[in-house]
Amino acid sequence: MSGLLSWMIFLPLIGAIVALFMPKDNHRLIRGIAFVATLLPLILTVVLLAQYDPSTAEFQFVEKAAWIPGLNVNYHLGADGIAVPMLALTTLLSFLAALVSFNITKRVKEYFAFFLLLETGMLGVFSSLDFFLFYVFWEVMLVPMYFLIGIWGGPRKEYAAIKFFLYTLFGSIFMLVAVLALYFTSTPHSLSIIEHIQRAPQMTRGFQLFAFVFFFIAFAIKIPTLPFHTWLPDAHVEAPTAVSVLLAGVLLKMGTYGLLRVSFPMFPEATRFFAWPMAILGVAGIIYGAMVCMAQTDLKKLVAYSSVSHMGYCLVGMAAVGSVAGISGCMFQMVSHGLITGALFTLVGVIYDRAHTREISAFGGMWIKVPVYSGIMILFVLGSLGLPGLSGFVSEFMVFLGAFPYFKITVAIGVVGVLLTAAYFLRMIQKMFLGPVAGHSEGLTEINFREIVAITPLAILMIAIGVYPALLSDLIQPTIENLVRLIGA
Amino acid sequence: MDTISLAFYALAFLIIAAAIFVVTSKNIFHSAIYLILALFGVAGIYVLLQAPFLAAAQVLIYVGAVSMLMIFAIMLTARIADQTIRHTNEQVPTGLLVSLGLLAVIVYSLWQTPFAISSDPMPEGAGGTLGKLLLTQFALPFEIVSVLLLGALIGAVVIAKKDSVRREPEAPMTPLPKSAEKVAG
Amino acid sequence: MLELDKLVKLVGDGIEAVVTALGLGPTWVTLVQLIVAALVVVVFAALVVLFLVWWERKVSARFQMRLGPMRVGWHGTIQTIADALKLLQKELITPANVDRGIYFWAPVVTFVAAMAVYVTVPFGKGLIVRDLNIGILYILSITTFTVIGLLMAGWSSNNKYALLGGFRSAAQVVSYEVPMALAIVAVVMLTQTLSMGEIVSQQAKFYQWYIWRQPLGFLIYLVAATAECNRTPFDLPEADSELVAGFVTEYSGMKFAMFFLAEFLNMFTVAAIATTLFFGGWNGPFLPSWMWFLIKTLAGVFVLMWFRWTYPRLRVDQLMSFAWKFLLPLAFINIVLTGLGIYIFRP
Amino acid sequence: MLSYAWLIPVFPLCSMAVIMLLTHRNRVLSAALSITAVSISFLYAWAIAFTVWGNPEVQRFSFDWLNLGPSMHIPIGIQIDGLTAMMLIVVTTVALMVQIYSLGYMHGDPRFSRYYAFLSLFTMAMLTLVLADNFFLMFVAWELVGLASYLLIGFWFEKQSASDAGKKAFITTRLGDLGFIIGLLMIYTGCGTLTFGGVFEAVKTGALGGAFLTTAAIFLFGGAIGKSAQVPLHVWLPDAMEGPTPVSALIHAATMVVAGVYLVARSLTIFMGAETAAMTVAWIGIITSLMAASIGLVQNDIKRVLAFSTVSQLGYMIMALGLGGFTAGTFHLMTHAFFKSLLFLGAGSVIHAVHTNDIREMGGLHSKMKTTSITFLIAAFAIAGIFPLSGFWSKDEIVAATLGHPVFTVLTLLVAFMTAFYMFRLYFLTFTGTPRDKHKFEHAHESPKVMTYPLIFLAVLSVVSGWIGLPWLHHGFSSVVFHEEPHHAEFHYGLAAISLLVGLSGIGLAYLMYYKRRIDPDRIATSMPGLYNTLLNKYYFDEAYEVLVIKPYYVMCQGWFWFDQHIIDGLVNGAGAFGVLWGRFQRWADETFVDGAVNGIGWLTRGFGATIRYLQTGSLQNYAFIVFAALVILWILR
Amino acid sequence: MEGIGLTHYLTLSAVVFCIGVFGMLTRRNAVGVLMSIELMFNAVNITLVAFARYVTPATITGQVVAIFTIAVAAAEATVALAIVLLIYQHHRGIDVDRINFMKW
Repeated sequence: MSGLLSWMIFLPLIGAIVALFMPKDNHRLIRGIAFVATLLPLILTVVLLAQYDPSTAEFQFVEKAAWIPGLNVNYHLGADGIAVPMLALTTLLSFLAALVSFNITKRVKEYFAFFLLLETGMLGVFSSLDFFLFYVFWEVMLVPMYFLIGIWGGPRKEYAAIKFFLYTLFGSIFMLVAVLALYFTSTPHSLSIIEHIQRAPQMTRGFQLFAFVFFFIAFAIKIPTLPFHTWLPDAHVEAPTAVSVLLAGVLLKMGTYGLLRVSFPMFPEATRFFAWPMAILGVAGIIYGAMVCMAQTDLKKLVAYSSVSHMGYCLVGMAAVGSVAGISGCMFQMVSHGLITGALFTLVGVIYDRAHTREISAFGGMWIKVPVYSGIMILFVLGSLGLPGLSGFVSEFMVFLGAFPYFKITVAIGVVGVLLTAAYFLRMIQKMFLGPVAGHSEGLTEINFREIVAITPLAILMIAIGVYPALLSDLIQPTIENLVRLIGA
Repeated sequence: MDTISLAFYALAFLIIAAAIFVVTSKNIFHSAIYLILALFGVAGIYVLLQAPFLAAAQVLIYVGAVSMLMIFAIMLTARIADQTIRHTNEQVPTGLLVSLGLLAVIVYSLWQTPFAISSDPMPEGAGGTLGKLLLTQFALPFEIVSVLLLGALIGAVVIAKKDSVRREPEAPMTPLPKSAEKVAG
Repeated sequence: MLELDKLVKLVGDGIEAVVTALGLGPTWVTLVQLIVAALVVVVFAALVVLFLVWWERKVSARFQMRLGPMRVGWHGTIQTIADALKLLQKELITPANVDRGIYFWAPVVTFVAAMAVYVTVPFGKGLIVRDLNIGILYILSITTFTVIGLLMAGWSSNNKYALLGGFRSAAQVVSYEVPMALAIVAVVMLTQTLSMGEIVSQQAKFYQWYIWRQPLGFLIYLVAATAECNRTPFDLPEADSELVAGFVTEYSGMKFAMFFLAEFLNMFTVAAIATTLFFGGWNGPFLPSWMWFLIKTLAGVFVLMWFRWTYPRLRVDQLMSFAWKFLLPLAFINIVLTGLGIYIFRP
Repeated sequence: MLSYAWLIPVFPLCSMAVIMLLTHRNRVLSAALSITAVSISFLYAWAIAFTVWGNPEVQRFSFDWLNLGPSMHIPIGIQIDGLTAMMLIVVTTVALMVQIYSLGYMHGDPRFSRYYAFLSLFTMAMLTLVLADNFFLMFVAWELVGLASYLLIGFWFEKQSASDAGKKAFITTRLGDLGFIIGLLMIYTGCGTLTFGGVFEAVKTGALGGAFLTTAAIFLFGGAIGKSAQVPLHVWLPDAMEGPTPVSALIHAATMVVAGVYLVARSLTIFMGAETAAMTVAWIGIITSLMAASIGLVQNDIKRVLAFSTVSQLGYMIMALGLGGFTAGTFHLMTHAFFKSLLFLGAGSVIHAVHTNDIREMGGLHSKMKTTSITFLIAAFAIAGIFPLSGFWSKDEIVAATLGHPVFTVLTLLVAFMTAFYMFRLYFLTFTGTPRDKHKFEHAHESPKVMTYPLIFLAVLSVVSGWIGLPWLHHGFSSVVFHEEPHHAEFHYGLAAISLLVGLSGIGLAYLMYYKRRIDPDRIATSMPGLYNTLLNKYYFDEAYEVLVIKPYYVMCQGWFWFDQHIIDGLVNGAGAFGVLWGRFQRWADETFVDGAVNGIGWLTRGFGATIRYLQTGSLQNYAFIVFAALVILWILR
Repeated sequence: MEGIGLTHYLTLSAVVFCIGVFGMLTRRNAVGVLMSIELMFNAVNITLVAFARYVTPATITGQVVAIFTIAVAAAEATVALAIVLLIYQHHRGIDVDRINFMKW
């Protein structure tokens, strides 16, 4: 099937347009359209995975067509071992988030239109091989996100939406500058990511450092790394459940994806130079995030800050620039965090729907009242705190194993994060699920079938990757090895 | 004096007299009736000028439609009390002066100008030539006028439609200064 | 038998001879001929109206299973003359506070307008006062004066019923004039001429009648014309149950008679135009042409009377929306269809 | 046969999965499943044990789990040698007994099925732990047993103390696990593999050595400190007694807590290669042992006494291992598993009968529950090291291991004395004398048979399990479970006699104080209030942690959150606010200067307009008049 | 006396036009003003038709333009009267003197 990636990217957009033409009060119809428009890319993802040849680091499913010939801008798509897992994660989470969104009743039509547009943007970012296209999709994603938070969000939604938007835009500007710099320093002027990677050895050290820093700021805000993270708790807390899922599950990965796709292969020298600072940032993020989590009283905020902590692992893994294990660990963490945090946000949404509060102290003894929900929640919390047998452990272990030979003390400090993570999550579990029944737990109803359906695939994948990580590592290994070779540490 | 001259002078007298009454009559309804008379006279002039089609159109449009609209407007806006108010403004003397001056200017110019009188025969038939011209040489203006009429139609409906108007009258217009009121009285 | 056209020619020639003998030019000949013709037409019109009034009463009576006037003359034939004499004898009342000049002129305008139409109506072969080359257009424009008369009457009477009647009449006539004119335009598209005489001569044979090519046009014309002459079901301007007698409320005597005359003349005019445009005018076998004309026209008048006793009166808003929202589009469609037909069957 | 040994943990895993997903509503079926599964494992373990007995060769079976090239190549698999076989027997035996016992003990609990699921989970993880052929898989299982422990300690999570204890256990052991992880990372960094064989090979060849190895070993030992409740991370174990008593018997006495011991034993090669690390291990072991035993002297909670006893005995084992006494440590591990689980199950039986943990409310129970009392007494004799019970033989090995380190010898004997004392104090206070709480005594009754039969079975094991360690026994314990090569310790009659004497004297003292009441324990307690309170409050460890670690950590977290909200986010918002302010300033400047200029022109124009505006009458007629007048005038002026 | 010529018609037109101008300048009633303007239109039409008759009799362009003028005048009258009605509804009067909201 030719144009597989294009179909994946634009099917949701078509769905959005179709949805816009539907009568706005027919919620069932619009939900049906959203269901189909997210299910089809998911099915295509299965085809993609089936057709993907994991034995090579080459870009596959490449589509290339001249777009703006005057600027040498091409419509250039392709997927490799880094992109394929992300695409799969995106389509899966989008589909599940659409299911989760079925309880939205406010302005349903616009909601799903924005939602589908967002999916298009995300898929586009993960498969663009041209900076222009990449940037366009990067920004396309922002707008629906802004509205999704700003319209369907919580009490401080406007603040959160604007903060998210401006902050990310602030980062994008740096990226734009760097992209322009790349464009004008290349002869002939090119925006092709592949071509820039090929000319990486010719770039001067100074230019590499400059471009790396600029890209890094853009991506670091998205990840988010330590000093740039404050938009995340706000956005997460205010966003509606499904949007939080996508925000945590997919959008955060764009930062790390961008680093792996753009910064690392394109500026190897700078990458080597900045490896240690990245590791420091990552470890600081791990510890800091975990400690701030400990002080949270809002469940959703806790999960949000835990993302800061968990994305720190990604950064540490990436900092091990010469280690296949480290970068693979980063990839694993991206996927694993997407699955786990997506599920956690869904679960937070489940109780928020029922109790209309997320205060940890408002609950107690939920395991007695809602055992199935509690069981699922505890399973994912365990996944998040890195219990062996679940995907989180594999990624953390890979990250540590990969990074330890390079930054021994730093990583050793980072390992403490495992303990701190356990501390805040267990504290949360104890307060909410254990002990006598208290507060809002009293009237809770059990998680319903639709929500279980939305969670189950995540649980299965989490366990599958945790038990047999080769499922994923086989996909990414050649690409990562190639990446390591390009960095040449 | 031949019949044409007779007819012309009769019509000219009719038109001018009616026109003067139009502008000076105190009763606006009378003005309208005189206007109809004047327009009818103009139609007669058209006949004299061998434009019978135009004459019929003149009657049909001016008498049948425009005057009717005028009368309607008068009936819809006139109040008995209005008849006591002075029907002209304070520009009468100056206006007269200017009008006469204008007349003098125009007439002087007319008599000074040598016109290229042609003795070609007028085309036969009532409106055939006119119709052909309208649909060939003047097709574009013709269509534009059609659009104009449509626009005027819609515009008039929109403007005059009751719903577009607030029912309660606005604050009355700034009253005239006392002195002006006296003059008016 | 009764070759009226020859008589007319004879009279015309006689006048020419007399005037020329008096030493006057051809202009005067024409003038005198016209004056005589006008007089003849006026007399004819008066006779027609006398007949029509009687006929209307008889027809109405028959529709209502009555006998109608029976006493004066055979079957009341001269009842109308008696009524007319009564009217002429009546005092001319001029109510106070009327706008005298206009009050006076209103019936005159109406009557004159109604009469002026007959200048170009072809009563029979050669029986036409002046076959104007703008004939039908002339008739259309002159009939508008009728409305002016009505408005003048309504305004000057200083009576709200009269005013309202005038209003309604004007609105109605202006509105229905548009579809009527368009229906006539469709015919004119076929005839390629405005002259009444030529239109009639184009319909020499039965199958050449324009009714066959303009059935829709005829229907539109019939409806619009009925409204034009304020006949039921379009008699809102003088709806006695609503407005006393409409614009004629304040009139009496001779002035009232003039309105009355004008109304019946209009009815006759409408039928005459229909005859001319759609039914072949005076063309017909065996009988003299003027008789054919009268037969066809009176049949038309009978149809109008028939309407009167068949249809209830419309409400005023229905009246307007019927004209603008139904008849007018229909007339446009008719024109388009006619144009298409001309294009398709062009030689 | 051996190559399918990986099936051993699979059976409990299956039973757990089936119970969780399918049969959790049917308690009988759940229990039956779980017990069946563990029975199969039990039989399999014995079969393996006999196989290994005859052929003590190390067997390994493994496959690639994850292979990312040299930076991460992790095969996982199983390894079967004497130690593993011994552990398999211990784990499956105790697990089976406990599961049977639980039928009675947990009877009527609303979450009965879940209990069995958790037990199966634990069994699976523990079996995996002992079967693992590499540190990685061991760590995985290590964490899983931690999870099971967490879930089971907090099984009655409605009780605040139970859920607190679970959390404490998990976090405290995880703290130790950090050491484990770092140790693993160091080892992998050092030699590029995590399989036992590979690592030990590297140590032996010297590829891994020196300070690096020492550090790695100490970090590795961190895991053992946490799991095996050594000082200073022992605080979780007494609290873990909040769990159901059978769980305490299985997890916190016999199996999981000895995982640390097993770890040290398994990686003894590493410790032997790092002298300092080994001495650290030994010291921590003896200190733990001494401290826990001294605390045990004064505790009044029957389970806590046993818990501290466990800690103390674990310290014993650790110390023995630290001193190179591989046989001693592992042998004691085995015998201890049997008699300590027996003690716990006996205690559980008592608690089941009187519904209290406090020995001050017991007394004279012997008359009511003879089986329990007698089996408990057997276990007490065993732990006190009385000939010929199992404890005698293993303790003797430990004492023998300390030879050459006189300090350790003395302390070891001291601990032995204290152990005997507090065990019999416990026994006398519980089962003899007069009932101190009549009401509870009245209601006390012997436990059902499903509970007493396991007691009897374990009592038998407590007696006989030591006999395989008879030094003159060919193919005895030490010839199967050994480090490097089988060793046959000479039996020290002298030492044996001394330790027996010490044990007996401890029993005697307890007899005098708590049976005969010749010496009043309260008087001793009041005469040394400082010491007594220190011991009663467990040397104030919990309080110290509370004050020194937990509170400051909380405060620090709050501080960081404040920092996050106000400083970092403050900077962000400040940037935003600055933008707004700058915008306002610009607006002001714009309005004042730019607009000012524009407005100035405007004012000028307006002033001009104001003067001539009177021409603007608003009357169209005036305008028209002007137009025509102008026309005329212009024409005239032309 | 010679026959009636172009100049006669033009003079008539001028007179009517000036009467219209006078009316336009002096009538206070808005409808009156409109009527005066109609007079002016007609005066112009007379001119056009007269020129058509005497100057370009073969092409009668003047008549065509006159037709346009009539049509435009009709449109103008329609809109103007609509405005008058609107003003009347707003101000209860159509006195041009008082319709001076375009005043300074």
